[in-house]
Amino acid sequence: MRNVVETTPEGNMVLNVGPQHPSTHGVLHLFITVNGETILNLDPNIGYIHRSIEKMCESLSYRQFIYSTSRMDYLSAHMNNHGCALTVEKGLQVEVPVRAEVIRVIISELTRLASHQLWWGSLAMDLGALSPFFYAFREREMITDIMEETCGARLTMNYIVPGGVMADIHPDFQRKVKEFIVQFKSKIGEYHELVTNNVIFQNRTKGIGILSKEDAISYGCTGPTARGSGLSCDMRKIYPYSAYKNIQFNEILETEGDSFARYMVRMREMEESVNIIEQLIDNIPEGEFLAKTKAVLKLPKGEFYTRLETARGELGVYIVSEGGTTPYRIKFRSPGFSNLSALNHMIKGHKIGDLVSVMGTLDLVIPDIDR
Amino acid sequence: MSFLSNYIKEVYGAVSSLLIGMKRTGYYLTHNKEVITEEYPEFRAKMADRFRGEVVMTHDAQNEHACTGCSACELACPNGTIKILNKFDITPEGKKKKAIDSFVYHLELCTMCNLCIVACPTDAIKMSQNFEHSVYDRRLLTKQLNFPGSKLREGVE
Amino acid sequence: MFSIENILNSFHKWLGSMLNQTNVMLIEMALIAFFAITLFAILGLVLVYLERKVSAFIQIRKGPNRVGPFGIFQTTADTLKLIVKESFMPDKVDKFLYQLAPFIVMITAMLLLAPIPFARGVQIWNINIGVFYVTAVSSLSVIGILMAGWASSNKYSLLGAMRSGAQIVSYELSAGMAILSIIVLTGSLNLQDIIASQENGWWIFKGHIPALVAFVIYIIAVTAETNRAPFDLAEAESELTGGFHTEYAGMRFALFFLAEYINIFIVCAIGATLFFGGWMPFHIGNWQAFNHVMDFIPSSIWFFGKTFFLILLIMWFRWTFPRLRVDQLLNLEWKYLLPISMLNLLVMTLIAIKGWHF
Amino acid sequence: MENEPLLNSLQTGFPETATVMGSDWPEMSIESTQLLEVIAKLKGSDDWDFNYLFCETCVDWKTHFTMVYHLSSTQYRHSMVLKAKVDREIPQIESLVKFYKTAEMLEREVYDLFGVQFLNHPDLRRLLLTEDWVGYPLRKDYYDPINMIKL
Repeated sequence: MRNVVETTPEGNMVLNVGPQHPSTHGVLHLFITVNGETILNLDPNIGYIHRSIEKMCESLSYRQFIYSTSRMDYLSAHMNNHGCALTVEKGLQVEVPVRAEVIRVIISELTRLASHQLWWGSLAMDLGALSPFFYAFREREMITDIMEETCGARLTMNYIVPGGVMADIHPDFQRKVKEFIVQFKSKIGEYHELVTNNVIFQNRTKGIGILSKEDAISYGCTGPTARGSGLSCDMRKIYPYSAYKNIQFNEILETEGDSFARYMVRMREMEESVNIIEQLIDNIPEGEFLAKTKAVLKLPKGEFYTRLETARGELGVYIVSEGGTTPYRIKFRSPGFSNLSALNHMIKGHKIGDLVSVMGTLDLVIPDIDR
Repeated sequence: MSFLSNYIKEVYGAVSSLLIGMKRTGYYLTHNKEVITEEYPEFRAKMADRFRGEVVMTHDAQNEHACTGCSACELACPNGTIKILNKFDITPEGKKKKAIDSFVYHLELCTMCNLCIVACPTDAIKMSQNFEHSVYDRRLLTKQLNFPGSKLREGVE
Repeated sequence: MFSIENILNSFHKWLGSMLNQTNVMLIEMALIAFFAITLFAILGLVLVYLERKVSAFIQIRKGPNRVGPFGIFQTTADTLKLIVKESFMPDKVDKFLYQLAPFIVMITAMLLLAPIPFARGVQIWNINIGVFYVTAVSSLSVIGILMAGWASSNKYSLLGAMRSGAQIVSYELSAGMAILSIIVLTGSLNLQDIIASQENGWWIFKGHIPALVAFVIYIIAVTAETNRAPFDLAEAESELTGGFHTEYAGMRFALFFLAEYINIFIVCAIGATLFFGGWMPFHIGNWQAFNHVMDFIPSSIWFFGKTFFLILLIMWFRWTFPRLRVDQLLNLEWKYLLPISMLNLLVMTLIAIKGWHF
Repeated sequence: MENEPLLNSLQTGFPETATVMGSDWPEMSIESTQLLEVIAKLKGSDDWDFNYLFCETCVDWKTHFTMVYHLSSTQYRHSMVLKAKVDREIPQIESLVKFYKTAEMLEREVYDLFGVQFLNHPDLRRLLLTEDWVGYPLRKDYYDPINMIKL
């Protein structure tokens, strides 16, 4: 046995978590050095689904490249598209109709809710409770139905085009969103009953994977991961874009920095998203949903950067234009990439079981990391 | 003594939180009315009107379509899904007129991004709601969208 | 009265009238082996089906509903599939131990069937230390699991096996303590005596709060001992992919799977015998009329009803709770369950000495 | 700080470097040799406190590379862009790992896709591609006849 098990010179075991592993939700490969059950070191090995989206975008026009960004963080596909559209619009200096901006924000928040619900279900499943996954999907299905009706697809919506949205909202949209809100509000208590207040769950997450505020800044963490550490980094507040300028909402902050704090940030963010949707759903202004743009888009020479908040954190879209019809260079600063870099720091000294809870609360989406 | 009362409180809190969770799942165990899954082959969900299943070309009763072969969709497509092969028809007046020979659609490359539909100036193509695309031979996924013998509708430029 | 006991006795007499004593014994042993294997297969099928239905109902799904009415033949079809499946062996495994391990787990589970009283007078082996036998033999299954984990030459399997070893060894203590607290009430290790002592009421009602506490501890400890969620750390599919049976496939995997369910059945049967009176109908003190009505329900139905009630409880746990971490698992045992059960045993002994129980 | 005062203070703070207003934030262009010194000043100073590196990438301009650092301050909520020119033949620049831990992964990615060598980086390996990969895919002159599909 000794000659079969790979060990470090100190006699610690090297365990390969992934590339196919139930709790990595994709093809993430982690080399973990363990002494017994205690993790001593973690080395992420990524790139199994690297599709070089940045290189592909260099040969696609400004209308075309947006669709491929849905495939990065597929759970917040709409926000990725939104970021690209905002950057292109910034370059073109197009005024987006107010109606389109409001629709974009409502769909963004619905996407965030869908993403967080999937995260909640899969976190519970990682920790061994299998039933919450189905309760989460019951509500998530309502959102994907709304998406299907209005955007035409359930996950990779590709609803945004530069200058607005692809089509006007479906006549049933408002009614269905309201139905969803009623359903979600009546079921959120169940989520807390089943998972949040459960003593086993609390023991599994409290005090695990602590990330201090200073480390969150240094590791460039964003989104609920950083907000769980008390770092205020909600791009919707700091650089308000689209309709976020005109609505009232709170930035959710927790200070403990452990897995439970990150969990609570996301749970409270869901309620805040519902609050945002409630403010907007009855006040969708009338008017155009798509601004007039030229058939072939050409960005002026220059560099454009947009920071916006996806379900996982800050997405940066950096476009370098040479004045042509295709971008000269595109960089997507993906939230999962930076959050993953903090994983080694957070997991050291914890048990193998904690790896699941920390990775679960980081909410890593692997295509988002690999791009 | 405070140690003991804390210990008891801890145990009580833990047990009651577990019992609350069991009550919730117990409710679902005994109330199996609401079922969220669907039995697929018998029950086929009605897809929404806008659902993007695959690109189809609309033909009317006279087997006429509206595609002029302008290849706007071909240019708009990010993946090279669409290939348009043109031919030249001779009109009764003896003029040469451009028309499509075949509109080739590679379903295996398509990401259903809807950009071709938006780009089409004559609304010749649209998205169908069919979502069952699996076939046994990959070659069957390459489709010709214009029907055999179809021609351009009068008045469409 | 028509009962399984009478049938068995007359069958025994009929055999004895035709053959000599040795041949009777041999035939009966063969029949018992046949019975045990059949029971195994049937229990496995029923319990897996039950588990899938329970999980489906909790998860607002329909569950298996294609093969046969309500999908009752689903598990049969699955078993057939597992039997015909190629049973491959990874390259670097320790071949002898790898093949032996599932059978050890299986045989342990089979041995445990011996002292269980299925109905009035129906017992394979009426051994006077029945409870002791069960606690002793049930610890052997850890050997099979350790063997499987070690022989697989897989790090996940090894970790799972080590976890399982620590877990089963520690939880046996509190399970034993909980069992002991009933033993001090009855004063006998014989399962028939224990059942007979519950003639006028089950121990869970007669033994005041300590019996209830002992029952709760017993259920928690046996859930852990059979590696069921929330204590399924040996498998822990989100951490260790499959734990000790990661490298097993086909029928060898099915044996592990089956043994898990048989173990659940056995611990629940023991639990039902100790706390709920086994095959003893529901009797209240000296209400003769009521007790007489209850006697009309066959004893085997009482036994299986109680056992399945406990199995349902354990399944309900599994589909509700998240999994514990390995150190929390041991904390729960050594810091909570063991002290509580020791204290409980003391209180129970006091009750037994003073005769405060009903 | 708003963009205008930030631009002014950066211009007074670094008189010899070219600092202009970009499309979003002030942009400062430096040579690669100056990097550590400028970053130390930007991060250390109480007026700017650029403690948050939210994006680090590289652009291939065919004649040279430009390392682009997007810096931000969590305290004052202002951002700036720092551009360092890197020689294309011998692409070398100092690593920022000792200032920002996030730079470790970001620099590995840039090394992987552009081939920029980061001096004093603790663990400079390929990140997304395999160790034996030849070439740097995001360079403009990269050509791979097998994996690149011409539409």
